[in-house]
Amino acid sequence: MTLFILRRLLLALPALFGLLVLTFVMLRVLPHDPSAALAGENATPEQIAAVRKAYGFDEPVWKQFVIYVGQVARADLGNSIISNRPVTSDIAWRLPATIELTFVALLFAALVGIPLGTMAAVWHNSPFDHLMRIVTVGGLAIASFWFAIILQIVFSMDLGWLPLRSRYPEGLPPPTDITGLYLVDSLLTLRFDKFWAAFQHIIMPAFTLSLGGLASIARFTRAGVLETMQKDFVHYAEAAGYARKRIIWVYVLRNSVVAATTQIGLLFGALVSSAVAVEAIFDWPGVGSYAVSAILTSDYKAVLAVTLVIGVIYAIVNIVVDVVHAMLDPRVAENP
Amino acid sequence: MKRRTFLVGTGAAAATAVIGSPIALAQRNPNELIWADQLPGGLDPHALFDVPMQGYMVNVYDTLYAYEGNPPKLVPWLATGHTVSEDGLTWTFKLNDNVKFHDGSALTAEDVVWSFQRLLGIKRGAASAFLPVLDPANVTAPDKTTVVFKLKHAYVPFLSAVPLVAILNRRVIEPNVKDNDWGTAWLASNSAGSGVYVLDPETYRPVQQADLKRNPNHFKGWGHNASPVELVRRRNISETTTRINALIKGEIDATDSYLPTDQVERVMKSKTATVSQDESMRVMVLRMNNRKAPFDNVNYRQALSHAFNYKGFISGVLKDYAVRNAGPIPANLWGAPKDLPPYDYNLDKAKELLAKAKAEGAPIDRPIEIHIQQHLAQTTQAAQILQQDLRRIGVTLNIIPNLWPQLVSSTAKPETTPDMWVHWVSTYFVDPENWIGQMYDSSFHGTWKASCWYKNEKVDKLLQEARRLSDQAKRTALYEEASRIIVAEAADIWIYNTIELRGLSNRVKGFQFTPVGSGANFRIISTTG
Amino acid sequence: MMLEKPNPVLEIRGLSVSVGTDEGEARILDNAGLALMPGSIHGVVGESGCGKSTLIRAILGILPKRGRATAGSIMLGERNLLELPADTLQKEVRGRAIGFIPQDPFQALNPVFRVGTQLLETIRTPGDSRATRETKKAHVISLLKAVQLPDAEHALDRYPHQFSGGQRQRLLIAAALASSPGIILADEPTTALDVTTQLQILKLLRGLAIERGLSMLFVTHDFGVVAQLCDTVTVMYAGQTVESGPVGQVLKAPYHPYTQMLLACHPERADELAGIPGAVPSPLRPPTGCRFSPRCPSARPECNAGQPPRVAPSPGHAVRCVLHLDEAAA
Amino acid sequence: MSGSDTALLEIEDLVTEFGGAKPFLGKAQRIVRAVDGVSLQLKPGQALGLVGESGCGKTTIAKTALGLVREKSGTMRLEGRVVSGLSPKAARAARTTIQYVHQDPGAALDPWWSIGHALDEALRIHGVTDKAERTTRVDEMLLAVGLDPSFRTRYPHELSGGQQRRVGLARILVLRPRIVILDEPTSGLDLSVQATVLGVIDELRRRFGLTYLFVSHDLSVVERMCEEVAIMYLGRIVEIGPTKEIFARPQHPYTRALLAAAPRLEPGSLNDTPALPGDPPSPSNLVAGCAFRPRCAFAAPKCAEARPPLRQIGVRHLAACVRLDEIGADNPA
Amino acid sequence: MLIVKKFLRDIPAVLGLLIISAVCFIAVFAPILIPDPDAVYFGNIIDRLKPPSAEYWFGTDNLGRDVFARVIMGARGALLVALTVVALAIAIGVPAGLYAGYTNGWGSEIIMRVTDVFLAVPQLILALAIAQLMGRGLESAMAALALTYWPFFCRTVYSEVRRVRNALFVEALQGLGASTSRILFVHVLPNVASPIIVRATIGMGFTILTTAVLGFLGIGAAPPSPDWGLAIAESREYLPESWWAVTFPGLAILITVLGFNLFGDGLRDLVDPRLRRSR
Repeated sequence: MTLFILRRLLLALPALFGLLVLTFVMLRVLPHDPSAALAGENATPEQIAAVRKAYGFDEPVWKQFVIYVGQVARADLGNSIISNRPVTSDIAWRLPATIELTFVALLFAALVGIPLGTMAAVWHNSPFDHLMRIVTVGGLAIASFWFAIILQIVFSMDLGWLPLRSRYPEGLPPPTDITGLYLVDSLLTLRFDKFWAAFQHIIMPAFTLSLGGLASIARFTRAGVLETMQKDFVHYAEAAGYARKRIIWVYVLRNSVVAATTQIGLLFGALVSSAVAVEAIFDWPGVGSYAVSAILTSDYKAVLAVTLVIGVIYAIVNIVVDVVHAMLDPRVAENP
Repeated sequence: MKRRTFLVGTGAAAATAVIGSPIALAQRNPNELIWADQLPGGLDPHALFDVPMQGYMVNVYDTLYAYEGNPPKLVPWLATGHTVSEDGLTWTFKLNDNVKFHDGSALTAEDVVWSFQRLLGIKRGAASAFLPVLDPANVTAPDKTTVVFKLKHAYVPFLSAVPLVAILNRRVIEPNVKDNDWGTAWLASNSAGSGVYVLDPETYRPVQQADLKRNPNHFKGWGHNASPVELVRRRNISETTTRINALIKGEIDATDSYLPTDQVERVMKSKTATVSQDESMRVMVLRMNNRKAPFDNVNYRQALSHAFNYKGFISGVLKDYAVRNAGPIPANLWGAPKDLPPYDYNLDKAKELLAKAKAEGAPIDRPIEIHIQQHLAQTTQAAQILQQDLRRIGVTLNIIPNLWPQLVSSTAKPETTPDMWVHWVSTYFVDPENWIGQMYDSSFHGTWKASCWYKNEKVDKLLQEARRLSDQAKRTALYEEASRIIVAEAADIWIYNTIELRGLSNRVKGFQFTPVGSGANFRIISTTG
Repeated sequence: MMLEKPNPVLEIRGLSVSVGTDEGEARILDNAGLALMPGSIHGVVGESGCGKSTLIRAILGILPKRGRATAGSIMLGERNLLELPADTLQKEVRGRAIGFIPQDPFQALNPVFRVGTQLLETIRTPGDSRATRETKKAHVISLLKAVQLPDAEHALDRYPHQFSGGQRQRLLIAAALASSPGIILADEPTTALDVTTQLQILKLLRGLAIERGLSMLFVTHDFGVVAQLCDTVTVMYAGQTVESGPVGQVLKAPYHPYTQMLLACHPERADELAGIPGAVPSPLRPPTGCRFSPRCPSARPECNAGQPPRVAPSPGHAVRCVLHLDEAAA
Repeated sequence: MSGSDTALLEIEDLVTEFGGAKPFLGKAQRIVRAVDGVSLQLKPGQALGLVGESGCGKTTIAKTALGLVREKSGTMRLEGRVVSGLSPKAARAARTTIQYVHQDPGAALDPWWSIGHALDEALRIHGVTDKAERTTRVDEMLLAVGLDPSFRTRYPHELSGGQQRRVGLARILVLRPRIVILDEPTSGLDLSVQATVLGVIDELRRRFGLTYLFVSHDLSVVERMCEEVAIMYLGRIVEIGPTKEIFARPQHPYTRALLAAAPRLEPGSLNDTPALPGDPPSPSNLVAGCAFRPRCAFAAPKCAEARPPLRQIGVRHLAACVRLDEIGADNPA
Repeated sequence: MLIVKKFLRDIPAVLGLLIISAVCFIAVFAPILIPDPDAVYFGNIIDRLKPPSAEYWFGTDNLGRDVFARVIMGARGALLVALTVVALAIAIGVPAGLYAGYTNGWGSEIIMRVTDVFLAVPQLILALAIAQLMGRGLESAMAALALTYWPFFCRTVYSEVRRVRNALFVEALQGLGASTSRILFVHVLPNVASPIIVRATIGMGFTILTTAVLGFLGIGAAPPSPDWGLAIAESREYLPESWWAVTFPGLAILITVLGFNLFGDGLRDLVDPRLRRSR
């Protein structure tokens, strides 16, 4: 297993290297003179020249790339054009918020999507199946930014049940920073009041975000269960007298979930994408809203840093997913 | 207690905790405000120079002079007063001697000198107002309370621009200087001022949040304010709808000052909040690139000026929360000719003028472009209204979404400057120079303010003269004359002067609007718990 | 001829099964019948599409979703399995009274669960204590030893893919025996195996059946396997049971033209390579009467009149064919 | 039989290996020697059976002979020409007179193409440009394999197993090969169908003068179809010779066990047959010496010494066992 | 035909097909449904933000334009954008996937590594970054979407080709001596067509949604385009009073994307080899 994890980590390297190349190309090739872009508005020619030198843009391209890789290796993604602060530190404090949000959304999607998908498969082609598919696919089809606004109006403004925005109540000191995830930290420090506070804030954004994932998970579970139910071992289990409930909810589901785990990695990407709009509307201090503001202020450095950081996290998530997959399916680790 | 009752009780409590209004969580501390106006991109007051920065600077930093009230008056602040030499070149400021920085050290003339040298040294932000007239070496401190500026040539708006320059505490900054950066990297997330409020750097999250604590030792004292705000939580809520909803819900105390006009009524109707409506000095302009054909034809420009539905826009879309402005200078500032009639919406006239332009050989059939800032709804609306009417007179207008930084860099050259673009000219300093002077003097070509590339030697002369004279009456006459020429030649399309609409919760008392900083001056604001 | 004849442990009478398909109702089984005598191994032999698998599924009560028995009975002792509620079938019949050995050992075990989990499943009861679980485990391990699985002690902690095909089939045999059933249903359990392994498994089954006094219904397409293993045999064709009797008699003197032709196809018998012309009729539109009649060289007009009655020209050896009506010993 | 003729296809000391490729950052895959020094001769018009249990390497030999798999070493001569040691493309081009009928001809047909289209395609690939000629040849061949030319318009999934096999035969026969490799041509077929298919195969051999390499695990089929048979165990031939002789007097212990294990139509025969212990081994973990040693009832210490070579024991009858003399040729296991 | 019959049994998929047909109908006949094209782009400011009425079925927006007309016209744009993006993505992704899937070697390796890199960043984030760097406007948004969507086709085709490449019939063709290009384009391509069609169908819905997000973030369509996402973005300031200007474009997105997804899902069920046996 260790070997498997190591290999999987090493296999991620080419993609990460490619990501570096991609961001490098985006920065160097697309804007005509990156120095002018980096120097910012009102820059004088001397300033631009200084930037050009500082970033090594007068060097040959391969050397520039080496410089760039060096910068990235030192976690130095440059300073924001707008705030003049290192973009890494700006992203760093926003990252836990996004991670917390996407994971809660993912969790919710899995907790609801897997049973829904299984039931749909069990009652394949029944009205329930049809309804479930239309509803979950509806979740996938809904424009999250639109839905977010509607949720806000209904549950926060009209009913007043849930907080409108932000990650945590103003004025209440956040839980002791251990992981940066408020839900986890508050539980670790046994501050249930803080947990409730953070939980109330995460409900609406996480729900909005989870809709797309829920549909995907339900769909994959449904397909997986349908496929698994065709397998001989299910017929065998039935003939050998296993209880039907156990066949479905233990044996079949486990196989389908094993197959669905690989989808969760991809799903994470979709969720991070939707988070861009959802975070903006719920005023969630995450990387998504940072990306939006970076784009609106043309902060090239920040845009690229976000791309890079999310790419790396995405890679990590996919590695974790693969490892989990290997743990769930004993065949994978042995024959990768 | 029976076990069952206990369970039910716990369940109910849990249910209340989840569903019930967020109990104590939304409870607000009495002397705190949550101020949801835009935060500046960084915190270095010399590196950035925009409206959000002014809102921050006004509170954390002090300046030699400051603006107060509406219309704004220039009042001595760190300085007790100033004198100008006969030739208008030497400006001498006397300082208060009881000013302490936040770290407790005394503010001296040396700090003022260093601050100006720093501004001129990093050449960003407000430096552009001083670079043409001031060398760093010509700022001197003959003694602890005297600062002397020697200008290269006479420049009357100098005094109006002095409030742009925050006076910084060099003792705090200098240990944090890296690579001769004047400490810009450090100051981007810290403060080094003497102002009425102190930044809590621990809480600072760029663009997102910053907490400001009251400075009880401010040199002006707190006698004027019986219940000052102890803590201001600055929060940025990027989504307008969310911001307004939060205000109505009582989660925040103030919005930005550009509330969508359609929401004013809704906020006013709420029991929790109100809208402060103040005529500002912020002119909306549709720029025209006077260098590009057919905009080089005055008839064409006039035709376009007649083709905008001013009333429809101001009364219909903006619900009259704006005042028609005939020319570049805000109508509520001196120098704007009061009798100057604004262009009216008259498509017949526009057609005539177009025909004239065509007769003069202007390529009026060329489709033209207008660049908008898409996240600013009004630029979009104005452009679409213009587009609709231009189509009626046979001109094709294409709308191109763009962003401020790109637009600003595109205005460096006439070739890259868009045919038309939409923006506002806000109050950076209260002098017609801020508007007409920097917009239509051809020596400013290459800056975004002068991006219409208008050139008229007579106007250049008038504006240069106005800069030199210290007599405001004489200056008024010069600016009025220049205004008439510019308006007659339809250099741009001026639409309105802004009424700033800021949502305020009922807890906020003593709010007083000033165009500089948009009233976000917490020194005079109190809360009602 | 009224010898003291024991009652069959499992008897199928006149069983008809239909399955709904996209193209209509398929009549997979048509008046099929057989009897499994205690302590005997009864072969069910027939070619693909003859309804062997459906027969097994009908016995176990796991017909496909759109399938149902339209007539007949399946008697397990005194109980008609067709009338038992699904719950009872699962709790008392499948894996309990009747053990099942599947066709393909490579596909029949769930790849992501340990072998132990799956083997213990049939004897699992909700709320098993740790102690009972240990006892059950010991029981299964003793069974694994009985089926001669190497390293039986550690087998339960391994995954299916870590076993060879023959070993997996042994695991499945052990699973079928787990709750000590009196009857074993074996559905072509050696088809997927190599011939040498097949021999091992057949011997094992034979040994177990004798040792434990099991009655076994052994389904196969291979007459050779039937010959080796079984005591009695039923021949099926297109959903109908056409002939049944002691293996020796059926092999030596088959009554039904189909049995005759099928045996003639066997390489051991055939002098000249000849198949059976024509194809198995579609269960969607089966011929009326004897389903073999369209391919039968001896077909007569009355073959289509209705299903020929079952006649037993010699004791215990019965056939459904009009050709033998005269010899009927009734 | 044309025993004196020179061999049409001659395979000498053929070795085929799989694996060994080192995946990026991974453990190198273990090298599996699927075929380990096999020599065979196919004479014109002859049918040679290749028999063994799954994983013994018989299909690999077939694919290597065809050129789909590249040999590691060894020589192949086709009609006297050396056709081994070539690049895959060249190898296949040099061996066009060898054609291959897949085990599952249904899957070997493009599911999107009708039968006629697929047969036509085969001819087109082989440069028959005249459409009329192609049509004629296809129709002829369909008739030859016992299918009505109306089958042209059918699709693979519409055919029964037996019909699919016929189409599989027709498809390669239109190319007029000399050698046909039949890979398990009857596996999965019912006995009643199998007989007719075998009949067609036999008939075609006579009619077109074909030479067969007949790969099968089914002894009874091989016995019926082939003049000679080679028994394989773990990549090696353990016994080879005339079918009749081998079936009558099997020499190698494995051959004996194999023959004995085949079910016979003889009630109660089960008890008389001793079963071979253990599982068919995998080529990835070999034992030293004779590979069959762990399962062999006659294994002795000397069996572990070296791979036993094939020894002549009769006319064209060879077996690879060092204890042949001791265990007695006439002692059926 | 059996396949049609099977499809018709899948009620959600049929619903999806109906929706798609309706949307296509609306898109094609939009000029007939909206006889006055000016209603789309020109409004009367006096009539701004009027609630739905007999005159304005869906009410009017902030510039007094008929929301109904704009929603109808928006269908055109949405379909056009989605078609273009998907077509571009197919044009890049399918040949690349075919080549990479069928060959072994450097070319294949490089294509798949590049695909990995593009797939290593969530699509919207990458599209945002690319659109941002290429400049504003619908064209650059479309290019960005296509540039970030082709890897999905490439990956799908790649794995399908890998599967088909090992299929017996390809081996048989190799055995017959067919040339690589012949096998690839004449035999393999039709066999991988159905996953491509499924991907494209779902991709249509996905692209409409993503375009809407881009429009919402101000990076997609430019005013005065009747783009749905843009309409939501422009009108969200008038919530909750003027709900119609946001609700109807939102519903239009929902229904259209729902249609494509349901239909695509149904198609997937029909052609998915893993599920083929179940029907």
